[in-house]
Amino acid sequence: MEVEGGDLGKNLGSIIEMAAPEKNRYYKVEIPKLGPALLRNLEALATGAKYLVRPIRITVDYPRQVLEQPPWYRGMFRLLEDVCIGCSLCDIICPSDAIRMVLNPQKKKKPVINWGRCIFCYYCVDICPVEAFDTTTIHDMAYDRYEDMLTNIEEFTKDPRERDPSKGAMRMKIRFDERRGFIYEPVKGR
Amino acid sequence: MMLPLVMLLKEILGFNDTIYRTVVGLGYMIIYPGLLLVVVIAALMLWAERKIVALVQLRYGPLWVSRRIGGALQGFADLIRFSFQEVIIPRRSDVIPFLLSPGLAILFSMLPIAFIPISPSIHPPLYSDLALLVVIAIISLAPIFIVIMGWASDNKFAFVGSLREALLIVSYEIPLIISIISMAVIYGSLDFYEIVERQYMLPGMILNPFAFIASFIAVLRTTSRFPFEISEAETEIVAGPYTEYSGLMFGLSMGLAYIKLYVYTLILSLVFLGGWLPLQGGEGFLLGFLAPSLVVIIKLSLLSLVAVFLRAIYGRYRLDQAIRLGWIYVLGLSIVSLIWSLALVYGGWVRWR
Amino acid sequence: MASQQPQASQQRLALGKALEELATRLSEHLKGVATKVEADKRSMVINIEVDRSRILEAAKILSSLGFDHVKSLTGVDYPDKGVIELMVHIGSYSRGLRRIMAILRSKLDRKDPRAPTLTQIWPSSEFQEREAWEMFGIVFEGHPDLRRLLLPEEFEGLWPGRKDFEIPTRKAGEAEEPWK
Amino acid sequence: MVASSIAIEEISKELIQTRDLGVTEEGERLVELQIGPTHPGSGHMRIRVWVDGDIIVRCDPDIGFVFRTIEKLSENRIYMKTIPLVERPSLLDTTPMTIGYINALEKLMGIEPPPRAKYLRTILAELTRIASHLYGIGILAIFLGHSTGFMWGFGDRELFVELANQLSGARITYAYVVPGGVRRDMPQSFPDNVEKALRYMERRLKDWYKIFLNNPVIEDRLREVGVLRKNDAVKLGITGPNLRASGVDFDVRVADPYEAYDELDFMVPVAEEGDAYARTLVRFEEIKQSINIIRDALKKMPSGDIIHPQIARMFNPLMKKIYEETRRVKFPGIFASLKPPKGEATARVEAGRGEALFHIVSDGSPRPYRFRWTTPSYRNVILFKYMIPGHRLADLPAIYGSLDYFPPEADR
Repeated sequence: MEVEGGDLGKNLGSIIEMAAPEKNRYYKVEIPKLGPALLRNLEALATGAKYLVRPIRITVDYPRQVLEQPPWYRGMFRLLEDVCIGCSLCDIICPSDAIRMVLNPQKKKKPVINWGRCIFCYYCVDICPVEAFDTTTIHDMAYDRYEDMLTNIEEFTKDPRERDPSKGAMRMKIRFDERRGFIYEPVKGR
Repeated sequence: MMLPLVMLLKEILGFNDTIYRTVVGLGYMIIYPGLLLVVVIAALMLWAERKIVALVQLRYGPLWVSRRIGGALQGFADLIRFSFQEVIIPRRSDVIPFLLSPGLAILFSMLPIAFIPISPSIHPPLYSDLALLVVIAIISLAPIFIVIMGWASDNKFAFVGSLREALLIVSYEIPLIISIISMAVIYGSLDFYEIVERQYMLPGMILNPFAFIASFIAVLRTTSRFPFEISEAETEIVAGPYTEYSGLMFGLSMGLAYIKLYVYTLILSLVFLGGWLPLQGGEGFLLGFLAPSLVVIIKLSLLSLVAVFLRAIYGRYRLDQAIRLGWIYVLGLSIVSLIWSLALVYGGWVRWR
Repeated sequence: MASQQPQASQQRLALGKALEELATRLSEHLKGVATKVEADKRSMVINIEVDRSRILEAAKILSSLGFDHVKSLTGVDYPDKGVIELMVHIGSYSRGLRRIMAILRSKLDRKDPRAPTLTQIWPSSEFQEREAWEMFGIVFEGHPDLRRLLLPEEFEGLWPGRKDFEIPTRKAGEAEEPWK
Repeated sequence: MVASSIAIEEISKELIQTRDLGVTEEGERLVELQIGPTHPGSGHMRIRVWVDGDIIVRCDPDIGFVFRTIEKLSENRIYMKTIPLVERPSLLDTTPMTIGYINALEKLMGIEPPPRAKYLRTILAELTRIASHLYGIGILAIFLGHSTGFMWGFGDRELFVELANQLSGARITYAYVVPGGVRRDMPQSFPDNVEKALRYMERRLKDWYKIFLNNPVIEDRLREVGVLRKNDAVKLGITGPNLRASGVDFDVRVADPYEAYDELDFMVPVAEEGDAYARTLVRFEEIKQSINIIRDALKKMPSGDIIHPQIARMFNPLMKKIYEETRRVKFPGIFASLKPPKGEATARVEAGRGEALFHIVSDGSPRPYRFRWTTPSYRNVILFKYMIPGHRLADLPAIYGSLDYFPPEADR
């Protein structure tokens, strides 16, 4: 590349270049010589018609069908109060200040969560030294009021699976496929 | 259904011919193939467009309203929703033209139906042997109200959109008219009945393919189908002339394109696709009117489906590119079609008497 | 993989050496202009400290040496020292030189931070100077269009980038009142 | 375009005084259009344009509508908390951003992740790069009214989002990279699924070319629109695919290799033309190259730890058990109070849209003293001012889309 005062620039750069030459990994993309416009119009039309005849479908018929997430999917979780040692590490590391420590009737520190703030990064779950959080893959929860998203210890220890909004829906599993991208298959035994 | 009733009334009450023609004419305009059919076809076409495009685009398309039949009632649901939404009139708008122009645009794009026959037996209310010219003349008036819409809204985006519309009208109406006229040259008539009759061997699109392509492209532009959806380009000028419209008014102005699509494809299917041919028409209401008109409607629906399918293929042209395309290629094509027609006629390949 | 690991570390050593050589060469070029030129091998950058009055001169020299664009231009507030440090990350798109970056630093008076604009030398700094102005109040003399960039028009108050613009922070880890 | 901007500046001075529908001395009627912030084609920003007829004579990007004060916020939070924070603005290519931040942090702390962690980071970064490019192309397509390109972009992106979900447990905001390694090892079925998704993408790219890139309408809209010459691109400090489409061969992955890029087999596309078409083409080519990188990385993937042994040593027995059984990294308590030694560190990465620079000033406390972050969109926003004047109004979305500009990323 041409640089103003090129010689000096090249000199300076060559010091680095000699020590550790940069790999030549660049290639030039030629803008393709495109054929006649009429032909390309027909090609585009044919491509569209191909998908009209043999459609691929990426979307799932939500909320009738719901995707089954992998077990490590970061969904809602609950507190196992007996396991918790009240170290408040989860409170310290929570990036969105969604967790707050409160005292339970035994005057022990326990975390409570504000689901309205939670970003599901699972830092709290991962930093907990005793695995005091029970995790699920539920994420599509809805609340009527903001106050419902603020939990107390009792609510935080309740299993979110109990009020899973996608209970009646058909559970679908993703299978990757070369031609169709995804194939959704119903999960059996649910 | 209507026809026997009218006949019966005529017999019993002794209606004179004027009243009979008035009643049939009103039925023709309001029920079939007029307003009611237009609304039904427009709503179904809206659904078909979304469904076709969704198939190409890896998704389901409308499904929530009437799931059993694939969401086909979606268009009607939209229509109902639009009619119950609040209509907001901007304070700085020019109220009377703002409110009147969508209705007038629809009126002028529907009026040609009064001249267009869709069956060999029942004449349209306003029968004329110069119908083709009249129809083209009337429907060319509709875009003027789109320009008025943009001007009356007092919105910069609406203004830009209506200017675009005005520029595009000029550059695509002329090729449309020339290519339709070139068909009239071939048929030697401006009367729709004669036009259809003279396609008994070859439909017009084979007699003069240039005229068909030119007029189809011009129709795509006039009904703002892709790739000519320029005057209401959403990502550039919000909704063009319709930016300030809401509720039913917005529904009307958006439905306008589909109504125009219906009328134009009706004209094209008569002029290029042979109308109700191969049915010749026969006795009675069923054979004489309903069956031939259904043939016409199937033909025009096929044309409309091709037009709406293009949404899945194309983006939109830039204004200057579309104008250049119009003035060079489409106009060129239509002139070629006129020369082709003249050559056919004076070369003696087509002869009607 | 095993053979690549020592090779990589060898390359890193060589690069570090080259960086130091480059730093000495740069200090020769910037003699009398820069007060300090030192190589930071960890981040592969060369720190260049200049006096406020020599910024433009240093920038001209650096630009003539092949550093052709500004990657970042900002301030760092040191209220206890009473300075705002202007920190300009400059880089190059030319081969070799692009492996490293240079950081042009200059200490500005916190009470009245003024610096010459770099837009004439590096047009790429135009929007970044606007941001540095609205955040730290650094006035870039000669900037063609020194307006707010990110902050809303009606924003009032201190320069939000500085340390004395405090935002409330919550003390985590203590037991608090429950929400309900 | 840059050369002509001086004349435009002169016109604009008149404009500032007369404001709206003003009559300049030349007697031209200029209309000011405010594209945004509530406009279907603006994104979270306002673009003020002055048009003379259909030609834009001046353009002023007004950004900051989604300004999140990330730099200021991070000064008041511990180091770990900033990782999810840097993901938020550039929501489409989150991993390169976290890699950049973590690299700067690791330089401060003087640790280096084990090779397997580096490869995993690289794979996730490339997955997000493909997803980000598909998003960008999709947005360009809808700006041009090509709704199929839009839906295809988002539809095909879903595969890579799902792959990332299988790797990290979240669809977009992975927070997958932590100091010293990554948070979880890849599942058993992952390489197989990746291979299938990549083959699918390669098949689909052929159709993409037919329906989008070779489409005459799209070609007309993009060819010779928004031409950025090589020396202008360098002068304005443009970065990423936009720079490479203007003929400058610069990619941080090659120029200053980080993570595993040095050992992998890939090429970087460079085009000469510098117009919107070249920029789009370069993005398509980069998707192909990212496919190569992911394949190569999965092939060369070394075995071993995914977290630095120094951090693994701090695990308590339960954590160690979880790590060995499920290959999930638990955070030792030290993560809640990371105190890197005093000093400064700079890191840069090639994110989907270009070079991102991270600079951390540490004073030895658990919070960064100053965190400076420039994103590619932030550096590219200057193009709105200098490139758009002289074009037609309808070219504005075409140029906007071809730049793959993402307002939240620019605002940070």
